[in-house]
Amino acid sequence: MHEELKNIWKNFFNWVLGNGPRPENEVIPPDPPPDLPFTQKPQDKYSRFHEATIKERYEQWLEIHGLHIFSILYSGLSILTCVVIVCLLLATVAELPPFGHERNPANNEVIRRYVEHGGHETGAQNIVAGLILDYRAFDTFGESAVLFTAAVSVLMILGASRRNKLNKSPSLKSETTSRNFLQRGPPSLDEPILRGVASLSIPAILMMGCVVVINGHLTPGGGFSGGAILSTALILASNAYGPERVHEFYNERTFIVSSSTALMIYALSKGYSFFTGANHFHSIIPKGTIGNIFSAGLILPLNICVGLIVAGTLYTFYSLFSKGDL
Amino acid sequence: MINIFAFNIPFASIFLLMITAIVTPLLPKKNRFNEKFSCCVIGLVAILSAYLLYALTNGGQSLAFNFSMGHFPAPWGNELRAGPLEAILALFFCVAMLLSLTGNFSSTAEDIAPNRRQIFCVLVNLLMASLLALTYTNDLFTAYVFIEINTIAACAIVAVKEGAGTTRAAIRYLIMSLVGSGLVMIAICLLYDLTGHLLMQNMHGAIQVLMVTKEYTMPLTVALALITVGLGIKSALYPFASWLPDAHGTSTNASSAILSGLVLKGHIFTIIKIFYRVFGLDVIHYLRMDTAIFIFGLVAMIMGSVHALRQTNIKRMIAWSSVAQVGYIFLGVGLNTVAGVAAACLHIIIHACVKPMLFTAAGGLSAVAGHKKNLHELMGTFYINRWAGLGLIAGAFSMMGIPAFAGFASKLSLTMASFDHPFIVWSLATLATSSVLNALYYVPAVIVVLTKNKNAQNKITAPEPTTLYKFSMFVFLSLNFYLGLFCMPLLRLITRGVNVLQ
Amino acid sequence: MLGKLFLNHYEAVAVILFGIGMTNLLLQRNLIKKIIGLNIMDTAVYLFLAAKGFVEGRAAPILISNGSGGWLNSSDLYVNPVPAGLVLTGIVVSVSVTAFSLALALKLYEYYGTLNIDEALMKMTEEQVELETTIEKAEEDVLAS
Amino acid sequence: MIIIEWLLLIFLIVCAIAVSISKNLLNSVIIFMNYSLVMAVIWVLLRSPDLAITEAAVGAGVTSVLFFLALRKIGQIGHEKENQNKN
Repeated sequence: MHEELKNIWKNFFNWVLGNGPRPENEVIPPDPPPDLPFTQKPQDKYSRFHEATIKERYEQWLEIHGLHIFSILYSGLSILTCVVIVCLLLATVAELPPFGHERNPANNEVIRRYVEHGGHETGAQNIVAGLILDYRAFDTFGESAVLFTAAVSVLMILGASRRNKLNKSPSLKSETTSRNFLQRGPPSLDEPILRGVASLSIPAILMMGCVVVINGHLTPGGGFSGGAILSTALILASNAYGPERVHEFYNERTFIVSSSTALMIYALSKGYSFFTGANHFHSIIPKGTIGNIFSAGLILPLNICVGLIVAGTLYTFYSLFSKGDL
Repeated sequence: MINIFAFNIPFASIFLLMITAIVTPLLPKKNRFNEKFSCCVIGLVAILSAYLLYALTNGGQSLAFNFSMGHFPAPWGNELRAGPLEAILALFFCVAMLLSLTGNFSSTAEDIAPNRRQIFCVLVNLLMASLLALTYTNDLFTAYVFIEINTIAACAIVAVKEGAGTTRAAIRYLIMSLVGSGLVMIAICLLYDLTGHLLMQNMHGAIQVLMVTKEYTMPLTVALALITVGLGIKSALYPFASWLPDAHGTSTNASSAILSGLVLKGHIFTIIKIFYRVFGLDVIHYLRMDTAIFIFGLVAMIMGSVHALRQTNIKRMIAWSSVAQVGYIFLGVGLNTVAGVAAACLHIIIHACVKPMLFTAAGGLSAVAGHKKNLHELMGTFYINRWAGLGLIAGAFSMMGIPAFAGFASKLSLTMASFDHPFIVWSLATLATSSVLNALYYVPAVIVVLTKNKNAQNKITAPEPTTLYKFSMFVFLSLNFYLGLFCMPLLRLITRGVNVLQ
Repeated sequence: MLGKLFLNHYEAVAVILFGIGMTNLLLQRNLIKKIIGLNIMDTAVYLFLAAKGFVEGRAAPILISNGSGGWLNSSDLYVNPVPAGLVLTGIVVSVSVTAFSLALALKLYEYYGTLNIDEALMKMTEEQVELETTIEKAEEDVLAS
Repeated sequence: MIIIEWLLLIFLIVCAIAVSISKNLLNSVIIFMNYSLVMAVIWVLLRSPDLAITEAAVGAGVTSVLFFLALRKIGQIGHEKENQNKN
C-alpha cells in the first residue's frame, strides 16, 4: 500500500516535471498518417516520447484558450457590473417619489413661476424656450461652448493631421482621396435620381429648418433642432452635387468665421443681459407680445445664432468624417 | 458692501476667457500672436482675481456674494457665487496656468504642429473658462455643463500632440471621464428629483428638511456616492486613476502641467462645493461618506507612491505622484472638519503650483538629454540646464515635505487638522509612510540629475533655456518658497473662506 | 418594492438602460460599441429626467391661447418644463462628445488598424520592442565596425 | 395607451441588449438608430415635443450618420470578412 502510494506520487511528480515514463492512463495520440507532408508532422517536443512540463503545458493551453478565457472573464465581469449597478439603482428608484404625481418635490414654486409668469417675463410662448434661453441662459451658453469645443477638437484631430500627411507625400494625395471617395462609388456624377430628388427636397428641408429655428419661441423646436435639420440639407447637397460644390461656398474658413461670429453675437448679447440683470440695470430689449414672431426679446436672434452654429458644426462633422477635410 | 467693479469680476473673468477662446481662431497666426494674446488675457484674469480677493477680505471682513446671471433672482435663474476661497483658487489657477504656458512656450512649439497651436490656444482658454466657471458656479447643472467642456478640452489637449501614444491615452482618458460624467449626471437628476432645485443653497435647504423628516435617506446616499465616484474618476482618486499616467505621461509638457495642476483640482473643488454647500458637514457625516472618502484618500496616498516607485519614465513617475497627492487632498476632505477642508484647499493650491513646476522642469531636463525621458538617461542634466534642475530639486523636496518647501506647509496643516479627530493615528501613520515613499522615488531622481556624467562623448550641446523659461522657473521657485515659509496667512484666509462657504 | 418599481416604470427602465449603457462603455472592447454604449447611457439619463418632469394629465409646456387674446398660464395645466430644458442641453452635450470620441477612434484606427484599445496597447509594446532591438543592432554594428 | 407605453419601453431594453451582443457593427448602429427613434416617440408620450424633435433630428439623424461615416472610413461597411475579429 505504502509502496503503491509512493509509486503514484512518483509518477505524478514525473508527469509534472515532464520526464520519466508516461502514466498508464494517458491517451496516446494516434500516429500521423504516413502520407502527411513533413511540415505538418507533429514536432518532436510534442511526440509521445517527450512530455511537456507542466509549465509548458500551461503555456500551450494559455496560448490556445487564453484569449477565450479572457473574453469569458470580461463578459462575466461586465454582466456582473451591469447587474450590480442596475440593482443598486432599481432599489433607489423604488424609493423615489412616484411617477407623474403632482405633489412631487420637483413641482414647486420654481415651476409655478416659470409657467405662470414665464409668458410675460420672457415673452416666449414655448415655456421651454423661455427657460433655456432666458431663465437658465448660462447653461445654454455653456452648451454652445461644448459644441464649439467639440467642433474645434474634431477639426484639430481629423483635419489638420491629414493636411500634414498630404504635404509630406503629395504623390499619395490622389490615391488616398480617391480610395476614401470611391468606396461607395463617385457620389456626384451618374446619379440623376439623387440629384432630382435633392433639387426638390433641399429647398423644402431648408424651409423646414428655417421655420423650426424662427418659430423656436412659439412652437417646439428651436435653434438646435432647426440647425440639425439645416445641416441635413447641406449633407444632402454634398452627397448629390459633390462635396466640391458645397466647398465653394462652405469651407473651413467660412465655418470658423461664421460660427465664431455667431457665438460671439450670442456671447455678447447674453453678456449684456447677464450684466444688466446682476447689477439691476434696466435692459433696453423689448419683450413684445406673446405669440408674435417678433417677440420674446433676445430669444429669436439667439435661436438664429444657435441654428447657424449647429448647422455649421454638424456639417463640419459630416465633412471631416467622410473625407477628412472641410 | 462691495464695490461694483469687484462685484462683476467673477462673471467678467469667465466671459473674457470665453470670448478670447471664440475670437482666437480669427486672430492672425503669425509670430505666435494668438498664444501671446491668450497668455495676456489669462494674466489679466489673474490680476482681476487678485483684486477680487483683496476686495473680499479687505479690513478683516470676509464677504461672499451671489451674482445672478440674468434678470431673475435665485431659485429661477443661474447664479455665480464668489467668496474668499473661490477668489484664492481662481487666482492660483490663473497663475499656475499662465506659468505652465509660459514655461513650456518653446517645448509647445516643438511638440505641436503650427496649425494645431491655434486650436491649442482655443482649448486652453476654454479649459480655463470652464475651470473658473466650476469654481464660481452656484448651480449643479451649470457645473455639469462646464464639467463636460472641461472633459472635452482636457482630452483634446492630450491629443494635441500628434502621435499614436497620445491618441490612445486620450481615448482612455475620455472613456473614464465619460463614465464619470454619466454618474454625475444621474446623481444630479436624483438630487433634482428629491429636492426640486438645482441651485446649491436651495438644495441645501431642501436636504435639511429631508434630514429632519428622515425621508429618502437611501436615494440621497446613492446620489452622494455616485457624485463622489463620478467626480473621483475625473479627479483621479486611486482605484479610478488608471487613465492618469498615460494621459499625463505622454502629452506635451504644457498639457501635462495643466492637466495635473489644474484640471484635477477643478473637479476636486466641485466635490468640496457639493459636500459643503449642497449637503453640509453633518449630513455628510450622517451618510457616512466622510469615512469612505478618508479611506480612499489613505489608499490613494500609499498606492500612488507605490506605483510611482516602479516607474522609470520621469514624466510617468511625476504623474503617479499626482495620484498620491490627490490622496492627500481627499484625506483632508474626509476629515470632515473646517480645518480639514482648509488643509485640503491649501494642498490644492500648493499642488497646483508645484506639479506644473515639476513637469516643466522634467520637460526642460529631458530636452537637454535629447528628449529622452528615462531616469538613467537624465544623468548630469542639472549642469546643462540649471534652472530646470533647480525646479526638479525644489519640487521633489516639496513633495517629500522638507521644511521651507511648499509641500511641508500642506503636510503640517493636514497634521494639525487631524489632531482632534478620531482617525488621527491612521492619518499620521499614512502621512509618514507616504512621505517616506515619496522620498524613495524622488531622491534617486534628484541624485541622478546631480550626478556628473563621466561619459563625455554623450554630452549633447543643448540650446540655452529661453528667458521666458528662466523667468517662469524663477516665479515657480519663489512661489514654492513663499508657500512653504509664509503659508499661515494664506491658511487663515482659506479658513475664513471655508467658513463662509456653507 | 416591485409594486413601487411598477409605479416608477419609466425610471426603472431608464436605470436598466443606464446600467446596460455604462457596462458597454466600460467593458466593450470595440470603441464604436463603447461609443454607442455612451449614447445609450446618456439617453437613459435623459429618459429618467424627462420622466421626472411628467405629471399625469397635464399638457406640453407651450402656452395655450384662451380664445380671447390671453394665455392660459395656470401651473396646473402644464408639465414641468425644467427637465425638458436640461435634457435639451444634455442632448447637445452628448452629440458633441460622440463626435469627439468618434474622431479619436478614427485616429486610433489610423495609427493601429484596430478599434480595440487593448490590441492597440499590445501593438504599441511590440513596436517598441522592435524599435529597441533595431536600435541595439545598429549600435552593435557601429561598435563592430 | 399603457400597453403601447410598455411595449415601447421593453423595445428599448431589447434594443440596448441587442446592441451590446450583436457581432456586426453595422447592425449595432442600425439598432441604435431604431432605439433613438423609439426614444423620440416616448418623449412625445411624456409631453416633451421639444425633446422629441431634437432627438429625432440628432439621435436618429446626425449621430447615426456620424456612426455610418466612421464605419465606412474604417472599412467595416462593404467588407464583411473583416468584421469577424472586430466584434
